[in-house]
Amino acid sequence: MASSPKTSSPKTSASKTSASTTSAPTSSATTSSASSFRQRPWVRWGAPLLLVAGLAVLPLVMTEGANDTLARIGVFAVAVLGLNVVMGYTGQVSLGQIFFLGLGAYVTAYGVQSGWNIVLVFVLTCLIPAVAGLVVALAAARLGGLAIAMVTIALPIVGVPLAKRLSDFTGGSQGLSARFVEAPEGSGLYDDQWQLYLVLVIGGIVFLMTSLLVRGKYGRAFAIVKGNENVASSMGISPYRYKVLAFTIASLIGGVSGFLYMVVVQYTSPETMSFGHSIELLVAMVIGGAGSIVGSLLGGAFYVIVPDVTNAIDPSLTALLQGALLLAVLFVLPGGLVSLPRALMRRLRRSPAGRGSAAPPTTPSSTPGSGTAAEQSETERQGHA
Amino acid sequence: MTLLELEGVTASYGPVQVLDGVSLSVPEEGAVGILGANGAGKTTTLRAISGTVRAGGRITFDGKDIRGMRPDQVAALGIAHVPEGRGTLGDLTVRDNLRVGAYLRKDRKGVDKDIDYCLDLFPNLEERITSNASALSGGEQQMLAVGRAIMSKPRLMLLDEASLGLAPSTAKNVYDAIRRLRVESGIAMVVVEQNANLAFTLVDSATVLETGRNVLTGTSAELKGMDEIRRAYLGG
Amino acid sequence: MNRHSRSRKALGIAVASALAVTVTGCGNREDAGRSGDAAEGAPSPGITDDSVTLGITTPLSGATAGPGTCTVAGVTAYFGMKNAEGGIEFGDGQTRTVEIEALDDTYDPQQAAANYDQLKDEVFAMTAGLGTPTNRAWRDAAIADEVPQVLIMTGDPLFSDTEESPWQLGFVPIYQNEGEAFGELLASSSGNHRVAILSQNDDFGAGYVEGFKSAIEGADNIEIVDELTYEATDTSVDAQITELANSDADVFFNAMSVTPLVISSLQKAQQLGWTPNWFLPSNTSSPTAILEPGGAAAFPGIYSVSFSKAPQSPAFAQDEDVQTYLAALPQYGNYPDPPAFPHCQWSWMVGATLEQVFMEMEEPTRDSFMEALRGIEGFEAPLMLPDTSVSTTEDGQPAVSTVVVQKYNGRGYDTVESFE
Amino acid sequence: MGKFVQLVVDGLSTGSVYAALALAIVLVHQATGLINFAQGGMAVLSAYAVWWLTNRGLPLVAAILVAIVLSVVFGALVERWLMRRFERGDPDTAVVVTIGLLTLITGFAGWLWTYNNQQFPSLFPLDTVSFLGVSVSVRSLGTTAVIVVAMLLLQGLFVGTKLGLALRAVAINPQSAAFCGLPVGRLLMVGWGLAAALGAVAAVLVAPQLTLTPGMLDNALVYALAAVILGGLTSPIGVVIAAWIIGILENLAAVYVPFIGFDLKVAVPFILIFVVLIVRPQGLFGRKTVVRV
Repeated sequence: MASSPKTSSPKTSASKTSASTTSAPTSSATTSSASSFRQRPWVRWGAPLLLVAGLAVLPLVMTEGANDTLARIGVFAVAVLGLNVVMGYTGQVSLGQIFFLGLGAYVTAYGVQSGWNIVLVFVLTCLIPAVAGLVVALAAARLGGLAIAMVTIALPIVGVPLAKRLSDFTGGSQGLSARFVEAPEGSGLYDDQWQLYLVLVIGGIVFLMTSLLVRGKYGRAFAIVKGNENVASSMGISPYRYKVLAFTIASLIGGVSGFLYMVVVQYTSPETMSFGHSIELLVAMVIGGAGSIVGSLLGGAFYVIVPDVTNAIDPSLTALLQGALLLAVLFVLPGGLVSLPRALMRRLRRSPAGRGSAAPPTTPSSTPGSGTAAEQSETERQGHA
Repeated sequence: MTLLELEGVTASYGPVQVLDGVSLSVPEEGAVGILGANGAGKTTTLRAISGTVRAGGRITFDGKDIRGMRPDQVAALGIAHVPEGRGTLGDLTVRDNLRVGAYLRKDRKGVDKDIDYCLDLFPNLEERITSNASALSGGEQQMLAVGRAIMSKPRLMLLDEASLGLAPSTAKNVYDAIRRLRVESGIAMVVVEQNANLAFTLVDSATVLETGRNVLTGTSAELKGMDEIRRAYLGG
Repeated sequence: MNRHSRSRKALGIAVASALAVTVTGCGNREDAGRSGDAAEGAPSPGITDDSVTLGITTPLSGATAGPGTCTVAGVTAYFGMKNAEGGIEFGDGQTRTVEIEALDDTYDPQQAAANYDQLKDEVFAMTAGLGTPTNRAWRDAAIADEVPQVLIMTGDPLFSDTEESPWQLGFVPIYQNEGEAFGELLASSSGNHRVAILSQNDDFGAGYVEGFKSAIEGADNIEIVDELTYEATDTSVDAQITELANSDADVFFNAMSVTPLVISSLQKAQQLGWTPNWFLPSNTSSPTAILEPGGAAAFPGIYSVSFSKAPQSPAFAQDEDVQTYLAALPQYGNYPDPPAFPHCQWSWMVGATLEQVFMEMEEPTRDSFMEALRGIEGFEAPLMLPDTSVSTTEDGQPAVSTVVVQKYNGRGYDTVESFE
Repeated sequence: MGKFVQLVVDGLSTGSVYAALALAIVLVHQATGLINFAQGGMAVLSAYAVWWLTNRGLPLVAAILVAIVLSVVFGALVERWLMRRFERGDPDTAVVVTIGLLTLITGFAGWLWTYNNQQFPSLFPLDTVSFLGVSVSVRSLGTTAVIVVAMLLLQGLFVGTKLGLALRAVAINPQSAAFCGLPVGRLLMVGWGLAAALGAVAAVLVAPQLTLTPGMLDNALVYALAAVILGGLTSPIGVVIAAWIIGILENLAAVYVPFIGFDLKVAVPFILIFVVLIVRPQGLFGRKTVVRV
């Protein structure tokens, strides 16, 4: 999205730092004392168990409205997670993620309306977007930087009229409804609770698998491709193949989010995949924190909660408030919401040192005024050296 | 007459203190080397001078306090920084790179003359004059970076690792040209260089930094005679 | 490293859920009760002895914010005026004021459904919202929850099918009705006509064309010579107009809902020297906002269908309804300018229709409301044109199903009986 | 044949609308290395300024001049107080900031001036000129002429002036530029200010046709981006020609390729981009950048 010289992207200096730190950019935040606490086995196993238990109980105790909101957050957190795989972790700008959500939603709606087995529907909802993503990626991954952005922009922009034209499958501009998620008889659950459980389970599995993926071998390869494609090639990692892989996985995850969309919203139309929403997903990814699993969750929460909050403040000022909020968050936390603990920690650590109004000392670039950046120029060099 | 004077200069990247009281003195038309291991603070010292790092202590140029100035203000006083990694402007042609170097000058004729001088100094650049800088080889880029610094008619040049990543013969070519430049123009220089053998072909005196402090300062002849310098930097 | 991240994930979820609970849980329900739990006969949510709250979800920002804002402004102004007069006496004898709770959905079905979820337990009924997909997104949910979704601004016939949509009713004529009315007029003409069609590529455009074609079916004096579509997101339709002008049609059926595109179509056709008789839908035929800037006087006839008076037309300058309406809109509706969209008038009429329903409603329940709503016959709402009325008794038809065909007279519209 | 030529002429005038916005995007990109999604929003704000001033009785040309000055100031302020913080960081974040700015500006315009369509006075009359059986409005001709002039000025700025060279140098490597004595901050402000002025001109040209609304340029933005990529980010002339090609091909494909039709014609610029970039990664008219390892 940035200039051609800068497309080799912000963390080109990854080749200077080690690849493994880049693959998990959320590290290094916590202090050593905290991490030793977390290394104790009962914490190590207890915390996730507690989390699972908490999530299992949550739908039962929350209000219907809260359940609905949380379920919608789950839907878009999964979509943002997919975007993160291709963009946050692999550094390929994709403006088309919403297309795969829309495609997944259509596949689900069509399958349900045709009375197919729901498991088959789910499998197709994963497969069809993944294959579509693969086909697009095989072509688009040959391009780099802005060009790939333009090709992916085309997906929602062409997708909307295409969905209207294929009205036999999509219901045209009137869309498709599919109410297929009703709480099983005898479970004693309300529909909203059942929906939330589905979102938590499916979404949880996707998050777990993705976080294993990006922390493993493939994740390191993604990070190297993101850092510097030339370096990747010289290490025997084919940038093309890994870009295609990342894009395909992102599309698959997008398809799953489309399935969840139908679980929660139960209706889809061409508007679901409009270009504006694709941009909003990008915003959510950056606001949450690019290249971060937790950031994807926070991004999904931002995507869902902010329109509700601005509606609650003044429905006629939603756009104004949303724009202002977005700018305010990024102004304070350029690394996204996920960097909040780090920013707080830094503030705490800094204040007793009494360095007062000094600029954030993250980089040596914080000279006031013209503000040049040593690190940025390193990026430049490696892009051209 | 001292042109550049550093006294007790400090600097830090975040919580990491990189410079812990560095001093340096460069006479008019003199050339001073900075030696030291990786992370000793050599590059940071240059950055402190050119205003790209917030620094403490005292930095004066021509008797004027320049600490805290912006890089472009420092440049306007006549200090040209040739950064580590060259920092050429990849999407601009060689000629445009040189013209950017002369941004602050108003004398068009003088600029044209100095472009010719650079091409004379670095004949390799002449045939690449309309190529984009990004298409040059590493050595050519280094020559271009020096040439761009020449174009601003500086009184002091900060050279950071000019031999880095270059083949030995290319590095020697570059240093030969810089030495000729020094002789012909009288530009004072601060030279940061891993390859101390190369550095000593250019500088009159040098200082050795360790974890952000001067540990040793002397003339080239004195330093070359010391055992520890030989062992650490001269491969002997 | 893994451990850190995992526990941070836990933190993330906890924060997200906490946020969610604070945001949505600050409603009125302490327990985890669900809609539809209410006992038989008890008052429905959103209504007390002295007030009733109505919900609207409609686009208030984004590309359709223009008409969307109007759908809120009209009904808000109407009830604002009534509240200032002391409120409305309901059929159960209580006098209540009417509050409007409107939320922005930016024409996003997902957000519309979320807005509905948020409103359904606070409001008595949902009304007046604009858009086919945004209303369809929560239609099933509204049926399941037994929440009225009535007098909404879409010409989608689904909402007027009582069997399919027991808790729904559209307000504006279904698109087919409007196209049909003009088709009938044309078919009854004595001359032969060649028709060119340009329609929006969605249910709006398709509905108009469908109605028009059904009316001219079998009429051998009418021939459709060319038919094209455009996208609502297009910046220009010059190419379509150029191609249609080539067909030399003498009648142009233009089912278009985007204001600037209508204006530029009128201009482009003139440039090309193509001046057919021109049909426009009810929502893009404003004399001041569209026809004057488009230079419509150059055409032999601009036809449109309507059921409401055009407030800015000089013909209605002295009209009492119009004066009341134009005064109330800025005072109670927070709408400073004279609106360029007819949705403001329509929304005003929705207010008047709801008032009729409230006066007939015998119990403060949604059931009673729906019963009263389905019993309105021949109600002449303010701003309605002669020969049109609100009737809710005919299945398959929205609240307003009668339209009159009008012809532009250079300043406003005159009702016409035949095509000349 | 007459229809074909008319479609080409129609495509040219539609393409000019895209070109107007695309030029401003190229200017900011050349001067800061960023794609500014808010360019259209800022331009709409300028158009509202003109509209507001003419409603207060100022002649159109005077209002435009005042608005251009205001736009320069606004653009410079946006750079100094908003974008400055993000220019050195992750470019994705900077782009998202411009998206936030677009949302904010659109919401602000909607709040202040409502979402009503406002009629906007035109610099050129709507008279029709006919030649060889093709008709075109004076307004389209005027718009195209102004864009050609703007394009030539911009090309001249970047290729022939010291300021243009300095702007490009700052975009490529701000630190090196500063080492050469370039006042980086001020040059970035100048770049944003100039782009905003160009955006104001663009908005004034297209507002009479699109009618003034807060989201007036939203639909044109995608086409403008397509033109920017297709033409090559470095060449104003290339970008304008690309915009015209897009406008023309779109029309021809819609009419003569039945499978595409008017609903899928929006795919044309993207297919074109794809084909062109496979062959020429630097765009139709962009300079080739060789990256060495």
